Amino acid sequence: MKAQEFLVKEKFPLFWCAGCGNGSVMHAIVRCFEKLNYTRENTVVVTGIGCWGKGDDYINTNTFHGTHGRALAFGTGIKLANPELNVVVLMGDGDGATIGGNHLIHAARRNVDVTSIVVNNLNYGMTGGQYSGTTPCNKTTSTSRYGHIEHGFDLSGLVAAAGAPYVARGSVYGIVQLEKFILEALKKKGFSFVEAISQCPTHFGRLNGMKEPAGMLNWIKENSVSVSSANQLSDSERENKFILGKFADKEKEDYSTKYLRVIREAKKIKEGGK
Amino acid sequence: MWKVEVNEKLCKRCGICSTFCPVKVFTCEIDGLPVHTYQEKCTGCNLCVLRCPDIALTLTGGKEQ
Amino acid sequence: MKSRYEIILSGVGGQGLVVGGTILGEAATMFENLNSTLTTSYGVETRGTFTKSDVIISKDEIFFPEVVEEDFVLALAQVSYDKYAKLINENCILVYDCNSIDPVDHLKARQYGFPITDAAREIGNIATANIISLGLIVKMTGVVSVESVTNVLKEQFSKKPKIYEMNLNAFNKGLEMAEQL
Amino acid sequence: MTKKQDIRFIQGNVAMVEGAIAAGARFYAGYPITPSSEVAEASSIRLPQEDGLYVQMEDEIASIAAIIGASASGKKSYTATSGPGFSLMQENLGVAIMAEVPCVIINVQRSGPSTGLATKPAQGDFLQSRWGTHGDHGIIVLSPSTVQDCFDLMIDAFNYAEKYRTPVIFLADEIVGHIREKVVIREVDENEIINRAQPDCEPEEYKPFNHTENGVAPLAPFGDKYVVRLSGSTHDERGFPCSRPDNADKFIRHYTDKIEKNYKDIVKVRKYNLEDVDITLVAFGGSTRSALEAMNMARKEGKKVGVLQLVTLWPFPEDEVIDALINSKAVIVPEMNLGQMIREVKRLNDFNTVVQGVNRIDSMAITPKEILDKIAEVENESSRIFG
Repeated sequence: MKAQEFLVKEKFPLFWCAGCGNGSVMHAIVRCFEKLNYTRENTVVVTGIGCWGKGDDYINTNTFHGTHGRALAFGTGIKLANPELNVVVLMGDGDGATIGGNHLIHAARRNVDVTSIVVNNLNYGMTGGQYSGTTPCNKTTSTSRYGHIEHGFDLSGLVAAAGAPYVARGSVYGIVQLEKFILEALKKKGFSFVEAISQCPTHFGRLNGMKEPAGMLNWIKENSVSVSSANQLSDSERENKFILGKFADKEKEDYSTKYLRVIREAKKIKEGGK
Repeated sequence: MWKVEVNEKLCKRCGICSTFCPVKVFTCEIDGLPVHTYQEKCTGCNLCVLRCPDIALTLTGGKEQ
Repeated sequence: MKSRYEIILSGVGGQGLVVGGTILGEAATMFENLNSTLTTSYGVETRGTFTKSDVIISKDEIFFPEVVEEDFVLALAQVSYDKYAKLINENCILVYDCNSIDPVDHLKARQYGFPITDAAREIGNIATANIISLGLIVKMTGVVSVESVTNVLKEQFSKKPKIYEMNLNAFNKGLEMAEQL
Repeated sequence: MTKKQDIRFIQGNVAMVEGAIAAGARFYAGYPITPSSEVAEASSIRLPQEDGLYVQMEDEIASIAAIIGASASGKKSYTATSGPGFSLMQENLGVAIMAEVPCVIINVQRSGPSTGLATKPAQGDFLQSRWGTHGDHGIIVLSPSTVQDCFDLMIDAFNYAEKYRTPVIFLADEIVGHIREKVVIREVDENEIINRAQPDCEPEEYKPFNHTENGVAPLAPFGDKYVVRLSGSTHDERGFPCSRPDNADKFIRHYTDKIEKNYKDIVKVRKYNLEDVDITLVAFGGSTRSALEAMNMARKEGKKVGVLQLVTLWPFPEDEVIDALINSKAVIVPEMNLGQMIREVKRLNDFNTVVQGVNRIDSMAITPKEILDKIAEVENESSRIFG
């Protein structure tokens, strides 16, 4: 099926603000669906709440739109109950890294074969630009008018540390690389995670001197470094950079495959009597 | 020749396509709608289509042999 | 036997009182067509604090599952002995482990001390105290038959012959000890 | 051919798992919590023996989310918890209501708000089970009083969930969850089991929320030939978000109506000695056992006492309670809370019937004696009133 056929064209134009990166990431995802010959019937797109949580409205596969932060938990049930499905979980930084942070690290540890795609726009877009778990220190948001005093999560580092077999960070600016990461993540057996650094010109951009839609994307571009060149930076230099590249790419037996052994053992015990 | 078509109904005039075009093929109308003006410079790199947040652009045509 | 017989198995967590109660309940329900309930009361901690199991065995349907008037109390720890000794009335039998409990005199209930811990050591595992106690209970009350309990033990431990044997020895030891009364 | 029967002496919590498996459940996600943990333990042993799956999630929020997801993939699913976890589940309980995904949530109630007394019984979640999640909705709540109920009623719980595409709350309490008694684990006949209706239309015509007048739309599982859109946001028949006021009105009424209008199918009560009665004890769950004991004791004293056991708690068995109010001089409501169910009974009391509670919140079961004392007290009072 063609990428365009995975989109619900009757719902266009997209609900997102002018210059928001969500549409770019969504477009990349459906291009990957085409490349991997996914079908509408064997694919489930799971979302939480937030701007990116509206992504399922425009995707023409099975969809499950749940609650804020819990998309991965719904996705875990969907996948474990039917391991044949391609389960793709879309989360924002509020969803995936803040209210749902605990689910994220446990999903990575549990290694259920789902793909998570987090669009990280560094703030809560839907509710008006308040700070999230990834808002960088010193930046201004609608709830940190005097400068944000907390440090944002290095999400990809976090998920890699939690044991996910595939973790990569790209940006909307580097859309070709991002699409490649999404494709690899979808192909990976086990929990895969792609973080897309994205722009929110309406809120984050406006409050941080980048009110033109392209302004924040330009800032992302200028502050991006590769994983290899980031190794030469000091900790404080690294903190203000978007480190793009792969954080993990390894083989690891996924939950459903391992559970087949549990079933085998359990049946042996059952057949052996009480 | 490459041609970038802009779907006026979908385009939100964000300017990302024209700002980041490596060879600056776009001009903008008064309301911000991008126009693929310098068609002859276009290399068909497709980055504008890929980055467009509104899935409003399509690239057609190709290099004349 | 009375139509409803109420037994308390008391001690501290980890003594296998729930297992003991379950064996009695299984013997009654699965092999004697009686009704039985087992409820337990315990603290948040699993080990080492006061715990008790209420076992009711009855010909009739059992609604309220807690012991209202004790017919038999087993005490395997001082803390539980102290709790029940003065509470129970003359119709109740109190059996306690004289290896670990200092009894008090002049109780309304009839009380009998048995060296349950020593006997369990002799069997080779201190954890068999609960099964030895079952032997005492069955012999002294007749609430279920010896055969029913052995059937339960057989079913429970059929896959582990050594453990079955040990528990059977423990049960028989309890029966013997009660015989000597 | 006679069906196989297995007589066992097990805890209510363990019988619930056998009931769930008999009903066709093959997925459990949960977070262990006293006094429900045996449900998790037994599920982890039994489900893989039946090709089912047990997964322990990071919290109760994730647990209910996972069972909703698994049910959307076509597996009958359940979870078990107690008060603190039930509170955490409330938001996603709403997702199951809104997306109309069948599932069963077991709540083995324990004592007190917050952590309370983990190992002790109570019935303080009666109203929470009805109104815990936000927004208007209907809900089905069933309450077992015996270990046999834990098996048999669990089959009903799954049947209702599947039939009405709704979460069903299985509101047990520590007394029933932890008591061991005889239970017959029987092989369940196929036609006893209800499975959610499946669409037979062309895939492009399928709408997962295209409900009929008195029923629910068929629900295809993910991965079938249909494309299914499920959403916890207000949506249209196809599952797309829809903010039109008439659409919101239609669906929110539907969530309530599909349950309330099937009252007769859903409401179960048990009547003991109600043919000839002066005083009716209205009880549910573990307290029913105290009420029945008290009834027997009172009958021995020549008192005309009966018991109305509410097996379905929600929708509230109004017709049956009204009958009890009409036919009795007094109604006594023993419950292990400060008077949650009695509010519902009093709300229906247009008949000047004396209605009084026996309440206990000290983590101990209500004793039959306490109910007997209340019977005596009410008798004195009513003879004063009625002569």
